[in-house]
Amino acid sequence: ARDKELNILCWEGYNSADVLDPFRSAHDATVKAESLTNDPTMINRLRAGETNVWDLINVNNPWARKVMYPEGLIKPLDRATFEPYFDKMLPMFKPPYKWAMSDDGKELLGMCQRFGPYSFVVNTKKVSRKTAEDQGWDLWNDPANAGKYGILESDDWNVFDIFLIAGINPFVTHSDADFEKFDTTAKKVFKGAKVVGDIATMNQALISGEINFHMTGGTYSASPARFDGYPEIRGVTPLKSAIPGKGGVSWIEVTSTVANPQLSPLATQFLEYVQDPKVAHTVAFAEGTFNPVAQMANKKCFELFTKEELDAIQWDSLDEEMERSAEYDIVPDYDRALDLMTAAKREASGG
Amino acid sequence: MTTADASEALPPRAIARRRLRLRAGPLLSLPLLLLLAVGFLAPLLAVLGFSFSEPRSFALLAHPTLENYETIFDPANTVYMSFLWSLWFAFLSVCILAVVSYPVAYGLAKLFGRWANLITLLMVFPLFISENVRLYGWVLFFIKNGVLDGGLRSLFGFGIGDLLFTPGIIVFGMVYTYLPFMLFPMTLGLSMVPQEAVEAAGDLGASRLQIFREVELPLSLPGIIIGALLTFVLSVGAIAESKVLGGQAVIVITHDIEIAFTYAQNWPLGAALAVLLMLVVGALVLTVLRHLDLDRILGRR
Amino acid sequence: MAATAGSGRNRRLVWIWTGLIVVFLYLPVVCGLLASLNQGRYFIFPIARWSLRWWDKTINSIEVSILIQTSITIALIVTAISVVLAFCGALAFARYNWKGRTLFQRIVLLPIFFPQTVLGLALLLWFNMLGLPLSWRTAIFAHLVWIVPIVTLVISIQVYSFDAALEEAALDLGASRWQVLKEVTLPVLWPGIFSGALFAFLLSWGNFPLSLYTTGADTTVPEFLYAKMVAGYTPGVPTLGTISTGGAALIMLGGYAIVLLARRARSGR
Amino acid sequence: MSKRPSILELVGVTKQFGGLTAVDHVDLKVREGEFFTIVGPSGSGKTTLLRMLAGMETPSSGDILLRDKLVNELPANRRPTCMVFQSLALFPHKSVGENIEFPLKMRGVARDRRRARALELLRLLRLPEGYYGRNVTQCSGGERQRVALARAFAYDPEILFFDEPLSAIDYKLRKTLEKELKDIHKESGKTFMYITHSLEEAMVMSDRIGVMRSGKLVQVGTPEEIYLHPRDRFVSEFMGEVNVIDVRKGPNGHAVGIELPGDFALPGGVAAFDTGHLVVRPESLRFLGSAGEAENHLRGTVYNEYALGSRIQYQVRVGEKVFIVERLRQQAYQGGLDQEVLIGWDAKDSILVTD
Amino acid sequence: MSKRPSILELVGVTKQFGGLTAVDHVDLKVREGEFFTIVGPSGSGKTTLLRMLAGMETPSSGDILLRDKLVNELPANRRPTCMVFQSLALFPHKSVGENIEFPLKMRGVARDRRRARALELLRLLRLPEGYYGRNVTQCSGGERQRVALARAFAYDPEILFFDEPLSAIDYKLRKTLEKELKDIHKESGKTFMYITHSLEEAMVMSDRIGVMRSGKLVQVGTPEEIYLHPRDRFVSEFMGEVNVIDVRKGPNGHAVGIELPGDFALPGGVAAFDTGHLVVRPESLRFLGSAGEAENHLRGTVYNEYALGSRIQYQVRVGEKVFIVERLRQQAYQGGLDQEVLIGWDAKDSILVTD
Ligand SMILES: Nc1ncnc2c1ncn2[C@@H]1O[C@H](COP(=O)(O)OP(=O)(O)OP(=O)(O)O)[C@@H](O)[C@H]1O
Ligand SMILES: Nc1ncnc2c1ncn2[C@@H]1O[C@H](COP(=O)(O)OP(=O)(O)OP(=O)(O)O)[C@@H](O)[C@H]1O
Ligand SMILES: NCCCCNCCCN
Ligand SMILES: [Mg+2]
Ligand SMILES: [Mg+2]
Repeated sequence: ARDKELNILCWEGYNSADVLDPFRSAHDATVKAESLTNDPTMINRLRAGETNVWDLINVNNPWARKVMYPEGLIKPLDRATFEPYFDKMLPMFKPPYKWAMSDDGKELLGMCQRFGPYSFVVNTKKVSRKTAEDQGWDLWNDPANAGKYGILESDDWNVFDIFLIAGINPFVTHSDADFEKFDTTAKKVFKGAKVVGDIATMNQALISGEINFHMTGGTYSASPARFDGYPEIRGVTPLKSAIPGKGGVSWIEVTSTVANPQLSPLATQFLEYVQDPKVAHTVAFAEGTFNPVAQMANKKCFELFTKEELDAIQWDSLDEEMERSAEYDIVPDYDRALDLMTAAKREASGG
Repeated sequence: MTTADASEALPPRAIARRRLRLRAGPLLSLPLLLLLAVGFLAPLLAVLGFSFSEPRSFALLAHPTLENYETIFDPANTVYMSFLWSLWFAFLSVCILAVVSYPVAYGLAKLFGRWANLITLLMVFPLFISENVRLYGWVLFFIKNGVLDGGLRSLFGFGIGDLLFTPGIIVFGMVYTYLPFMLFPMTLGLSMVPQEAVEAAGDLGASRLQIFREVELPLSLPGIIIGALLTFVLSVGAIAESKVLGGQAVIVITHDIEIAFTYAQNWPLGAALAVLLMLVVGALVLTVLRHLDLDRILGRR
Repeated sequence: MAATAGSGRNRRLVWIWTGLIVVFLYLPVVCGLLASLNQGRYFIFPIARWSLRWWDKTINSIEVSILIQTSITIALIVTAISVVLAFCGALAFARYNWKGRTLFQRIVLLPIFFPQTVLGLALLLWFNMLGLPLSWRTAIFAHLVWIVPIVTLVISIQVYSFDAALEEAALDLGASRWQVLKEVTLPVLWPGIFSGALFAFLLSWGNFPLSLYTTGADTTVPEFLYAKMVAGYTPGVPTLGTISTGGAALIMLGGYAIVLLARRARSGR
Repeated sequence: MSKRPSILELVGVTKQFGGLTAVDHVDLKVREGEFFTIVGPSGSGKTTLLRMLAGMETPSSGDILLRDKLVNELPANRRPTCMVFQSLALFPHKSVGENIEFPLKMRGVARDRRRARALELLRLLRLPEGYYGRNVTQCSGGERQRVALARAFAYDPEILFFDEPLSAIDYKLRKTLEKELKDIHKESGKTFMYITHSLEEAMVMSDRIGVMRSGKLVQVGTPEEIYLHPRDRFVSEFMGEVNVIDVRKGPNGHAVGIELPGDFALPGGVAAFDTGHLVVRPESLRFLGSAGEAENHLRGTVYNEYALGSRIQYQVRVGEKVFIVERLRQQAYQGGLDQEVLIGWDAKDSILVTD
Repeated sequence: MSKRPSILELVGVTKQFGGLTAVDHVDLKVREGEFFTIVGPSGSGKTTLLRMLAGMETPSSGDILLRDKLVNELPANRRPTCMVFQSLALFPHKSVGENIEFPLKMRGVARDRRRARALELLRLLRLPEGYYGRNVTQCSGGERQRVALARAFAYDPEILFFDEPLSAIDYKLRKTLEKELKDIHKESGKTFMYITHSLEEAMVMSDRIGVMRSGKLVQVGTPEEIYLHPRDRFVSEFMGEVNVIDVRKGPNGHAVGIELPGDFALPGGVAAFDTGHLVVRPESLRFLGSAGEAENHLRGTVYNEYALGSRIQYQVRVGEKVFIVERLRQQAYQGGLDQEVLIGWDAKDSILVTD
């Protein structure tokens, strides 16, 4: 009954007309896509019973493997059909790719496409790339910078970043002393923030000069500004941080089929559709944000990127930045940290 | 229908008529009441139920608990600040709105004559764009190198200081968004002031100010109260102003509720916060409405 | 007025103040329009390069046409149902004297006085409890909860000025109940019903907080705009915003013109 | 008034609203072709009575018979009666013609025939044919009045009810319309039942008048009967300005004033009484040269004088009471104000009522 | 009426609203302590005139002098005048006491003294002291009327204006209030200016009456003067029911009917005229046994008869015209309806007007 409809719950990108319209025409299908801006919210909706609404869910790397599959919210993919695509991706996605597989390594849980580093963004006219990379998270510990930076509101990502500013590795279990440090750091960081807001607000503020840099962000958030003619806006991955051997954090999106009792046959077709070099390029440059995609390993795909586009996604430093980044993961004591952070934000109120 | 057997003695037409006349009011109210029972009361009860469920659970009342409320009332929890900010903003907005709207309402009710309709219409249009988009328009206006700053810069060579991302701009945004909700009830209230009472007061020696204080203000009070109530409640429930214009300089209570329902993955806590907000708003609304004669306010033309 | 000195000046001040308020209400709308005509994605004023590309893109997008379709479908159905429910409700509200009327009036007002965000969330929880799949249908229901009371109020104002003797007279002159409704009650209350319908349409069309939680996989224009704003802002946002304001304005002005023409036609006979 | 058969009969008709008895055991026969007027103070139940007769209200008890057929439960749209409301209740969204044709349209009469009849009625009611298409809101008060009548006639009822149809209209126009209504009644031969507050209106138009008080029909009779023989003080006071002297039974068939000193000769045919009210109409009082010039007299001072067109009214203070004396202009009092005078009347010109 | 000095003087007072001249060059002197009434049809400018005098409207041209001081521009709150509106304009949110005290409060009078004065005024206007704290919405029409008066008196104006203050009140209460108002005028000695639609009201209360028509003050005089010597047809018709015969100049000082055949003797002192209207009041007409019994006569049929309490009115059809004849009950016409009669009048009882 659902072979002419497809519902996608995703991050900004897949819901753009450029990606969906050709698929709609080709399959004469009703495709609905809703974009949200954080992973837990999407997953909550499945938990709340919307598994009978959605066919595909697109979230960041740890959730499929660590949460959704164990909770029975998603279904595995047919390995024979989909694993071959991983072979054609950039080397880091070599199958069996960890984040696409179940914990026991038996099931393929999703397909990968977009990825990128996501630490902070500076206006290099105000703070040079070198200073930013060297000073790293300490930029926020310098009292002279109070009032000159923004915070991109980005739920759990703000939590990692505050841990990093506090000099603590986010992805381990924390002691009370860690939390004390986290708490004072969160208060300081929010007190000194000029603005907390979304990507458009951050870029607008960077461009107009309200702020010099902002916490949380990377290719994903800086690329539209860069592409719009502001190359001085740049995502930066610090040289070092409290995470051993890494300076920042990166993300990889995984798209999975929902455990929908009446899953649309179009779901898997869509997953294949976006592997097409042209479509992959469109996904990378969907209106809104611009990102590298795993399919760039394919020459046919790569050739579709213009120089401006490559500049926008900081292709020049992508490899080294990914190298320096720890992969996004779920913070074990996230709830406690989030509560502290929310309280800190509130305390900074009235700024 | 159920009494058909008992009334067999009367001609059926007469029965139908009598029933219709006796029950026209309750009968006609039924569909609406049904809608509100299913669409308003029941969801509120659902929220109430969730507020007593285990934190971070997604099942309703599997293990009833007061834990969510305990968390909120824990002295270490600072969520009370969000409540206070919201109430304070709402209070400020209402006061500013009352002052800002009064002259316009006065004009609409008493001065503009046949222009009043057109002006009202003009003021209604912007209401129909979702408020986020309109508020973003203000960001474009106030931001550095935006319409105001950039405009001044190009004309006079100097710009303006920081306006965005402050508590003040949040109140500004609320005043902007909710202006019509104060204005229209207030206009209704002012048009209830008989012109003759105003003239009589002047004739009896009252100065302009005395006329305002002794006659216009008290007689238009019902409309002003409705406007104040409406804008207060809307401002308490507002979220976009603090997010879009305020740059989250302040966290308001609805933002806390939203956080709980979204990335904090804690519906029961969010529900408990929502219940507390409902209590504040509901108590206020019911108390005030009890003292208003709606027939008089709405019926007066 | 004339009772006090300087009234001419006061009158002028009121006009000026009102003018400023109108400008105030439109200023952000104009800023949005400017942004939609900006070649670049980010806004720097004065605008260096103007362009219609965002308009072009928006108008030619299937996505946008689906959004508009969804929004219009919801708004039209909400309007139709609202008017019927609110018409009955308004009669109970203002026309008949019955025991529970005062209570009824307060109950009707409650949803209007309620933060919509909370109401939207509450409805989401409720639909989930009922196991109802979310879609534009559930959104219609959610809109109705908030809009029917408002439309009831709008129509009530007309009903208050309705002379009940008209119905009695019609009945007395041999009309059946149905004829009374068709020949007298409906036509006399028509202006109120019409403005109620207009309100219903526009309030549904512009609604965000209720749609956000209740549309499921369907997306309305305001939801789309919001999603675009928080991630992936392009001047397409103010473009679509401007288009939807323009549409609302056209509907309102059209409605206003129809009312005026109808009135003129009737009195000019 | 000839004794024509009764078209409408009320037997013990009563209407209660909750605890309130708005109409209280009313018995009445209305004759075919009669112009019957109901008067009474505000809230006395006039409207409620008419609404029951028209079928807009059902009696709580008692029977309403229309040509001997019980119609208590018959709905308004199936009775051969029609009401003209105080507000006229013209349909504001319909033209004059559409208003008049309304009852015909309800009955399914074809457009052409409706139109013909409407034009006929316009002529009957002396409205120009051009009014056919005009909006009722553009008509003057008097014109609207006539449209309402035409509409009622189009229904062709056997009985027409009027609930204060003229009270909202100004004095001059009202005078004209009263007379027109009377003419129409005469010409159409229909039965009219009419409510009014105004004594003069009732006197001018009615064959018979019924006076209501607190839901009861306290007196029914021709205008003459009610004017000359009011049943009680209430009725007498209701029928125009009167002077009332509280009296108790005195010696040799006379009455003795209670608040006023004096001993008054009574009209003939007075039944036994202990205390009562002696009612003297202003026009029955006259100024006396000496006490002997009238059977009864009082001494007072002229306190005020008002010219009322052809008549002149005087206020004469007798003790604490003020009496009203009305004279024709030609018979005006010649003395000054604040001067002592004798006023008097003949016993036959007074009425003794005991209630 | 003694010639007291004038308190208010209007010289060429004119008010224009856009193109419309609502009040047109009115000249008038109102005397100290006078009861001056303005009558005139709806829209003739009565209210506008009063509003200019009270200071709620400014004249477009002309001067208003108050005790010889120009006050054209003086705002209402600084004039020693006060208006009682048709709607009374009581403050619904204030108690009876607060309403009465309002002007004193505005003037900063202390609470105790205000209260004392309010109670005094309640007594003066025969309202119980207990009404002090009562809400005005709980008062009856008559009581509200008195509260409005008390409030105006509290202001202690030199001139009181009334804009149809009684027209919303029912007939009986109105009669009572008319007389009370007249008494209060007498006792207070203040100057009253009063607007009414009602001839009878004007006749009962006024020292002088001014008749307005289309913004102009067409005649000013005592009630007697205006009743007996109307300046034109308009005024005559306005002052009660009249019979009007259109005539043109005939031979030997007589007039010849235009629509009616006949030759009529005219009253003395008639100036030269070509055509005019002969006005005969209903009470001046009488039934004749033979044509010789009156100087003028007409032949017609009695068409209708109405008893109006003490008087009886007859409609007599003469040709196409209907004449009204009014007789006292004692002088009633004895014949039947639809019978031919002679009616007539003496020349001195008629008025010839040329406008
Ligand atoms: N529907 C009703 N419900 C309750 N009481 C009513 C109703 N209709 C009339 N009454 C009451 O019945 C009484 C008689 O009312 P009715 O309208 O018949 O008086 P009326 O003689 O017509 O008065 P008026 O001259 O003021 O029109 C009044 O006390 C009135 O308040
Ligand atoms: N504020 C105004 N603007 C325009 N025209 C006005 C205004 N006030 C009065 N008029 C017009 O001036 C004329 C005189 O009006 P006014 O109210 O003085 O008449 P009136 O004699 O008091 O009539 P009524 O007896 O009906 O009260 C009318 O034609 C009226 O329409
Ligand atoms: N607000 C979300 C921050 C996380 C950044 N990741 C964006 C990648 C899209 N999946
Ligand atoms: Mg009545
Ligand atoms: Mg007037």
